[in-house]
Amino acid sequence: MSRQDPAPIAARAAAVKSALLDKGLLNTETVDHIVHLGADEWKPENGARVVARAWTDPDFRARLLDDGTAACAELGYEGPQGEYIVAIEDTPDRHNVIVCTQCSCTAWPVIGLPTDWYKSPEYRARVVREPRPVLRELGLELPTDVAIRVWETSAETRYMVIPLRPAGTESWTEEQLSRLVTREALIGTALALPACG
Amino acid sequence: MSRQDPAPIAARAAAVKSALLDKGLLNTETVDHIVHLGADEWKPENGARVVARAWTDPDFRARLLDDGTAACAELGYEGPQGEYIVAIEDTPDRHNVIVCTQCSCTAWPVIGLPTDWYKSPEYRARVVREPRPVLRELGLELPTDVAIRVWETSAETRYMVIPLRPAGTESWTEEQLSRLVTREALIGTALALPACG
Amino acid sequence: MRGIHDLGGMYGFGPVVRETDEPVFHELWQETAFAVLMAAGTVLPDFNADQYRHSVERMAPSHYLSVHYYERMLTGITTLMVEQGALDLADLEARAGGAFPLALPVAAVPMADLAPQPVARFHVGQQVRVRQYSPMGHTRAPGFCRGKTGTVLRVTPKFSFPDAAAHGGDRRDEHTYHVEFTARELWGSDNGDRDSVVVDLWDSYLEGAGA
Amino acid sequence: MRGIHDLGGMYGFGPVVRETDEPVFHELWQETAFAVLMAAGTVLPDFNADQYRHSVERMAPSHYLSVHYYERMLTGITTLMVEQGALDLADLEARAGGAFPLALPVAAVPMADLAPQPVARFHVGQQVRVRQYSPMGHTRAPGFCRGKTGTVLRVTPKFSFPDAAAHGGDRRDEHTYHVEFTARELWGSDNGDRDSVVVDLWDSYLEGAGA
Repeated sequence: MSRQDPAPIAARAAAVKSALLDKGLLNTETVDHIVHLGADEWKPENGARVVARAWTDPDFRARLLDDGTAACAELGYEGPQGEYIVAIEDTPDRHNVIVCTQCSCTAWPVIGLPTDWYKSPEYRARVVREPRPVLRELGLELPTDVAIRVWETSAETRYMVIPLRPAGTESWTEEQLSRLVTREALIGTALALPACG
Repeated sequence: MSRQDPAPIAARAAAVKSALLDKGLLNTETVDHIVHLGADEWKPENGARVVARAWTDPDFRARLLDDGTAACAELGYEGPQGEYIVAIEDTPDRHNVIVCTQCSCTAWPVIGLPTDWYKSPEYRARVVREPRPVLRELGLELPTDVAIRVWETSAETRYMVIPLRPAGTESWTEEQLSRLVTREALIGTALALPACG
Repeated sequence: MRGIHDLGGMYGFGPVVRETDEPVFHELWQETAFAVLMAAGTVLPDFNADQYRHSVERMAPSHYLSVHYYERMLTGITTLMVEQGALDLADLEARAGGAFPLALPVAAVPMADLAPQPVARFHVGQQVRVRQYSPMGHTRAPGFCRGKTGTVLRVTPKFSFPDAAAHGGDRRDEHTYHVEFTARELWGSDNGDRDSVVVDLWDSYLEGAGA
Repeated sequence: MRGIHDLGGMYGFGPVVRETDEPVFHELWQETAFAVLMAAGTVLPDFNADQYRHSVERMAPSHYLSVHYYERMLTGITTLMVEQGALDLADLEARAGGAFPLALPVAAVPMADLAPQPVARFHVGQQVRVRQYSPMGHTRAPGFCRGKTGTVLRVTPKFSFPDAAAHGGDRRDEHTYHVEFTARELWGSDNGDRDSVVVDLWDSYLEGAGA
C-alpha cells in the first residue's frame, strides 16, 4: 500500500471508472442509465402516490398493509431495494420512524436514494436511543402521549410509513393528497403537510 | 463556532499557552518543570529497578505484592498516576498484560508516560478481545498453554507487571537485572530480555 | 462486540443537520460511486450485497467515520474489485495520482458458530432473546439489541443469511422476524415501556426467552 | 450504550504499530498540551480528572478517532477552560489563526441512576454481574463487560465515584473491585475459559450474581 497522501476522492472515483471502461467492464450508457434511475426514477413522489391511494382506497390500503411489495408494484414501483416492502401505518397513539443504523438501507423505489441526513452517523446513532430529541431537531414535536416505534432496517425488509391523513382533506383528490406527503413523512421524521399550508 | 478550517494543532496549542501566559494562569517555569517530569523523571527504568529489587529481595517482593504503592515509594517512585499501584506477577502458567481501553491511564512514576502504540485505538480496542494476535504482532509469541490475563485500567488502580526472571541470571546484581526490564515488559507486551542478549 | 459501522445507540454525536432541497447527488464522483456499485454484479462473478456491506465495514474506523457515504461506497466496492482481481491497486493509484486507501482484510475467523435454522422457530407474539454472540466479521444484529429480550411482531419470508453470504459460508436462507424491544429493555430502567425499537433479525440470531 | 472512546473489543482495527526508540514527545505542541493539562488544577477551581476525561469523550466521534492522543488532550482541557470561563474561544481562534474545534456539550441527563454504595457489598471470590446501564455521560464500566458475570479478585480502597465527579453529582467515594471475566463470557462460546480480562469496577456498577 502506498505511503503517499490519498488522492482526492473525485480522482479516485474517476480512476475506478476509467479502469473499468478501459477493461470493457463498464460502459457509459450503463452509468448514465443507473444515474438516471437513482436521480430521477426512484423518488419520494412515488411513495407519496402510494400513500394517497391508501388514504382514498380502503381496498388498496388493506392490500398495502398485507403485502407492501405487491401493492407498490400495482402502481409500477418496484426494483432494487424494493423486493420486500412493508408499509407501517401511524395511528393517533403511535408514530413510526425508520432508520438503518448499520449502513443506510432504504426502499429506493418508493422513497428514493437516501439523503445525507438519513445517512449521517448522527441520525443512525441517535434515533434509536433518543427519538424524541432527534425528531424535535428535525422539526417534529410529538405529544408525550404518542408512543414512538423506531424501525431498524437490519435485514431485507424495506419500510415505508403511512402517515396520518391530515384533517380537512376529505374532498381532496388522490393527486392533491400526494402533494402533502414528503420524503420525511415517508420516513417518519415529519407528518404529512397540513391541508392549509 | 467558527466555520473556517481548523488551525494547525501546533498553532492551537500555542494559542492556549500564550492566552494562559498572558492571563497569568501559567508561567514558563511551570511548563518546563512539568515537561521535565514527563520526559525525564517518570520512566520505565524506575519500574525496572522495582522489578529487579523484587527478583533479588524476597521481603521486598512480598511488600510489593501486598502494597505496590508503598513499595515503589521506598525506591522514591511516587507522584501523579502512582497513587494506587498494584504489581501483578507473571507465573509459568499465566502471563499478564495491561491496557486502558477508555483513555490511556498508566502508572507514570514507574512506567513513564505511555507511548503511541499503547495509546493507539488499535491496541486499546484489540488487546482485550484478541490478546494473542496482538502480542504476536508486537513480537511476543506465547505458548498456547500459558493463560493470558488482560488488566483493564478502568478505575484508579495503576498496574505494573513483574515479568518472569530470565534463566541464567542467578548471580546477577540488581543493577544488571534492571537492564533486562523494558517498558514493554512492565506492560506485558514483552518478556524480560534474555540473559545472553 | 461491535464494528465502527454499528452505530445504533452510540452516544456523543451532535445534532442531525438537514439540508433543504437536497439533490440526490452533490458531486459527479458520487454518481460514479453509485454506478460502480450498481454495476458490480457484472464485474464480479459472485457479488452479493452482504460481501459489499462488509467491505465497507472493514474500512479503518477513522476513515469510515470521517468521510461521506459515497466515499465509503466507492472504497468498499473498489476493495472487492481489487481483492477479486478485477482491478489493480497500483494501476488505480497511478490513474488517481495518489494513494487509494482500501478497506482492511477480512478477519481470520469472521463467522460466529450459529446453527442454520431452515424452519421458522418463532411465532408472532413470542418472546425472544438475541444471542450474545460476538463475531469479527459481517453480521446484522445490531450490538444494541444483543442479549436483549423482545416480542415478535411479524415473521417474514426466508432471506439469504448474511453472515454466510458475506464470508463464503454454506448458502442458507432463513426467516427473519420483526422483533420489538422496549426502550426500557434496550437503554435501561430510566426509559419508558411505550417507546420501542423494532429490529429485523434472522432466526439464527435468536433464542426463546421463556414466558 | 457506548461512546466513541469506549473502544475495548471493537473489531475492525488494523495492526498495532510500535515505533522503535520512541521519544516521550514527538513535537513541541505535545509538550504544551501535557503542560496545560497538568496545570489545569491551578486554572480551574474545581478541576478533576473525571470531568477532564469526559471532556475528551465528548469530542465529535470523527474528530476523536482521527487525531493524536495529545490533540485529544488539548481539545479536552481547552474545552473545559472555555466552558468555565478561563479562556475565550474567539480569542483562541484569533491567536491560532483558524478554527479551534472543541468538544460537544454535556448530555442533558448524563448520569444513570445508580444508588451510592458507601460500604463494600462484595468480597473476594464472589460472582458479580455488571449492570446493563446506559448513561449518556461519563462512566467507567466499559461497554464490553456490561451485563457480564465475573469473579472478584481484589477489593480496593474507596475512590471518588467518577460519574458523580464528572457531572457535579453529590461527591461520593466507593470501593472498586478487580473483577475477572473469562474470554468465553465476554466474547462468546467460541472463546476459551483460561484467557480472561480483569476490569476495575466501582461498587455501584455491580450487582450480585447468585452462586
